[in-house]
Amino acid sequence: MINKIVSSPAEAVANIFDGAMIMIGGFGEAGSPIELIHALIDQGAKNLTVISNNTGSGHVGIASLIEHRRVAKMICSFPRTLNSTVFPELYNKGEVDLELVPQGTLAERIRAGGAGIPAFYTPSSVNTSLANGKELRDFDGITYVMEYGLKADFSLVKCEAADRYGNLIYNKTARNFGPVMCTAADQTLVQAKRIVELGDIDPECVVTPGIFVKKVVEVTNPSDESKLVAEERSYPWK
Amino acid sequence: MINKIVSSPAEAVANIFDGAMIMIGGFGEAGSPIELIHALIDQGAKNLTVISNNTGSGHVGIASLIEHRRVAKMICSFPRTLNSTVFPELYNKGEVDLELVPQGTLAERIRAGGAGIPAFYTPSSVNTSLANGKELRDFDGITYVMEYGLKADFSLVKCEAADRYGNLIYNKTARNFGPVMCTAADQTLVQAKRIVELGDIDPECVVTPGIFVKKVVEVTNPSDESKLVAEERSYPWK
Amino acid sequence: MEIKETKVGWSRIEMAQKVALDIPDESYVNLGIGLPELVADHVPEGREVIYHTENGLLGMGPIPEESERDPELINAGKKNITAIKGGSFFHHADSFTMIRGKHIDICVLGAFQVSKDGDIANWSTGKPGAIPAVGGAMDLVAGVKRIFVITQHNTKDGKSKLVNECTYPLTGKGVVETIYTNLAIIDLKKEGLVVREMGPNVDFEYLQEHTEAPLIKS
Amino acid sequence: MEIKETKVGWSRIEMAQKVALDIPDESYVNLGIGLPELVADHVPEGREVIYHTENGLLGMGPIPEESERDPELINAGKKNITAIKGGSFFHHADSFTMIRGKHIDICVLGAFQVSKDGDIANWSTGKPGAIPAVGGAMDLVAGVKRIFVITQHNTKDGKSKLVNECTYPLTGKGVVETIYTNLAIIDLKKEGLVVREMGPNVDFEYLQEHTEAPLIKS
Repeated sequence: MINKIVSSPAEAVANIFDGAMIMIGGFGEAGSPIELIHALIDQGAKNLTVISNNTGSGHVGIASLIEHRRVAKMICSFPRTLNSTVFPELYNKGEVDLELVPQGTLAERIRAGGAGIPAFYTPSSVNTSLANGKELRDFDGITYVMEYGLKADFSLVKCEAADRYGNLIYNKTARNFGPVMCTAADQTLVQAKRIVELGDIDPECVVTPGIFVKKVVEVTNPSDESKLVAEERSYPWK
Repeated sequence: MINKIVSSPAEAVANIFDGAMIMIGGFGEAGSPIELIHALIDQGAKNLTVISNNTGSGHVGIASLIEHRRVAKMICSFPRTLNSTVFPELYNKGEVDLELVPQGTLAERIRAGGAGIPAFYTPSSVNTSLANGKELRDFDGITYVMEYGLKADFSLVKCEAADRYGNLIYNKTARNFGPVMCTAADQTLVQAKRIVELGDIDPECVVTPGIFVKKVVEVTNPSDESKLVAEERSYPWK
Repeated sequence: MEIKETKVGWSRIEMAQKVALDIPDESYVNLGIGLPELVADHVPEGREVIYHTENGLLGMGPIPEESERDPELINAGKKNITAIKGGSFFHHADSFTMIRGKHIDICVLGAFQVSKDGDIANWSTGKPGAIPAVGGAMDLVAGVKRIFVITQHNTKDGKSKLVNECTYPLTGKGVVETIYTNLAIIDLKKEGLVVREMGPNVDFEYLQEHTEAPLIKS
Repeated sequence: MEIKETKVGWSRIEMAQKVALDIPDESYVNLGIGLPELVADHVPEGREVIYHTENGLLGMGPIPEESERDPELINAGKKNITAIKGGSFFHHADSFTMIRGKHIDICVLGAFQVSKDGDIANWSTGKPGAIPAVGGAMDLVAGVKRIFVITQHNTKDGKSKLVNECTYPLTGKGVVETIYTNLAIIDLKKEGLVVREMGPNVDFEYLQEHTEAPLIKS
């Protein structure tokens, strides 16, 4: 029987290994799987490459993962956000690497990775420093840059509801990178606000079909990252 | 005010010009916008290049469009289906061209066209005759073939429900090529079984956001193609 | 010739049963048109297998009652189907993301020919005048993790379908893992074509006689 | 220097109004973070404009009441927003399909510099020690049909933002259509930088004095 539900965030992230490539969903706090990230901090895997749009805020979530020196390299589009001090400090000290990718190219590289497309051409970043050293090519008189598909060992994603097959729906703009990240990892690990029965999600409205999901854990009341940051909380909780 | 609703299939297809590149949704009869195709036959545009998975059945829909010598070239993955005699006959007489594309490559080329991706690499068709003359390239020791994005002047698509913004939902496997074709044409022309009020379609369940749609016409009781074929009907109706 | 008097090899149903036995619990499976479609009926009790149809459904269920047919709910063979509870609909590009992105575990296909190196020809006989039609076959063999072929061992005029080199246009190269015929189950391994199991009243000598490519006893 | 006594040029609100006037009815528009966000409040009555936010919403509505804030409904600037009736949510790859695929009609962006050839620099000052962060800016300038820039005409230390050649790292080349500053509206045409309109108490001479790139009277 197919049952992707596991009982704790710790169980969900148990297999993550040192040196793993990990995609983490979210755009700012919307969609950030903060309980899975905290479980990963507890779990201890290090030397990670993290693909995520941002680098987290305050001292929780991705920012805490970075602060605990678990991240060797970030691949993202916008590594500074409101209240993000951890990444900038470590980056300026040379303690964490950065691959900066335009946001649309990042999304498309992840989608390509999940879709079995090893590379594609895009107009984004042509004539800019982010295209330096990359292969350029003209199609119909317009110059494009070749970009590679991105794949990961694990994706950590937050969703609104999930069933035992791993079918997912999201909430509003918390959807963001989740659906493409689910497709691009060997193992997609999901925290869902609700676990529902098979059939409760309208088959016309499933956003991530279960085939892309490995494990789901219910986190009924996920942390509100901006609140934690406002309260100056740090993970692990003190 | 944004109001993409038009009053008749004839009005929807009025601007289609001779020599146009046209995408037509549908996989077999599921999702085939048969009333729009019939309106196009009445409208008279010719020398068309048609991109569609199949070549139609019997003497209605795409098959009738081909039979009326409006189609110079088909780009499709499966040009013979049950009761499809029109295309094979004209093809063997050399009266219509064919570009045969693997189904997944066809879908991805259309998606790429809509997403501003001029070309991408795929493993499909490598080492086969369909890759003949195409550019091959290795990534991580595996050989891929380069394929180009596909764009069209018009897309004809059938959906389940639409609102005045052009937001669309589909019915079951009638979704097939519709959503990607909507993105890849200068003008997407849609027949909807129901026109609904703004807000009636759950924003989490919209499959085609209105930005990809130009015109929508309500066709409450679309023809059942397989019935027409079984009854040996021909369009124009006699 | 006297061997024709007794039942030789498996029936189509038995072939489908053999394939079904090799589909593990929790697999995501795409079944080709024709003989492969029979496989779904024979998956052992207790195994939950999810069927993908490339025209946009994960969770294909059995054939519906005549009264419940929806012309907009069909499979890749354009036959009426149903959707299971927990299924999902999606568009073609997303469907082939599942295929090309190596998310589907097993694809069961028919074939005109399979070569000793795992090449498969199943989309065109290359005859002049025939309308070429490829559908999703090339995407499936390029993208699905494991490719099973189910086919009669020989053509109607007695030719071996398991050949040294395919003479028909290829669908894909070096992709077939196992071939299930009416005579045997044959795994395509590095060392060659290894006969895993033979049908009733088939022995290795008989099998090799009916097979162009060299076989290896397991 | 005596000119400082009277009001010279437009306020931020007036600048936003000027941009808004140039947004036709039925447009799909993406507004950058900061000053561009003001534009939405000033679109003339009777025009229906749909706002896209690249983090996955078409149909962005006004800022919500404090009590109705949903931390999972935000815009590209990570501010709380609402969704209009007839809006739709989608994932990032679909969102940038709208951008890269040239489906968005207009993007209004801020800028550090715009060159006379329409090059724009708005993502990095290139200063050592600054954390580079590009977000969706390069996708927007490469993909949206028309790029409007709204910005102060000069930097705080008096330098022209409308330059002969950008000295900051480029976001895109030859993409800007019109620049709306506190001093003037300037269209970037083949013949050069054509001044379409000047703000209160600004004349052509004054404007050229405050602009590095050569201007053309309209």
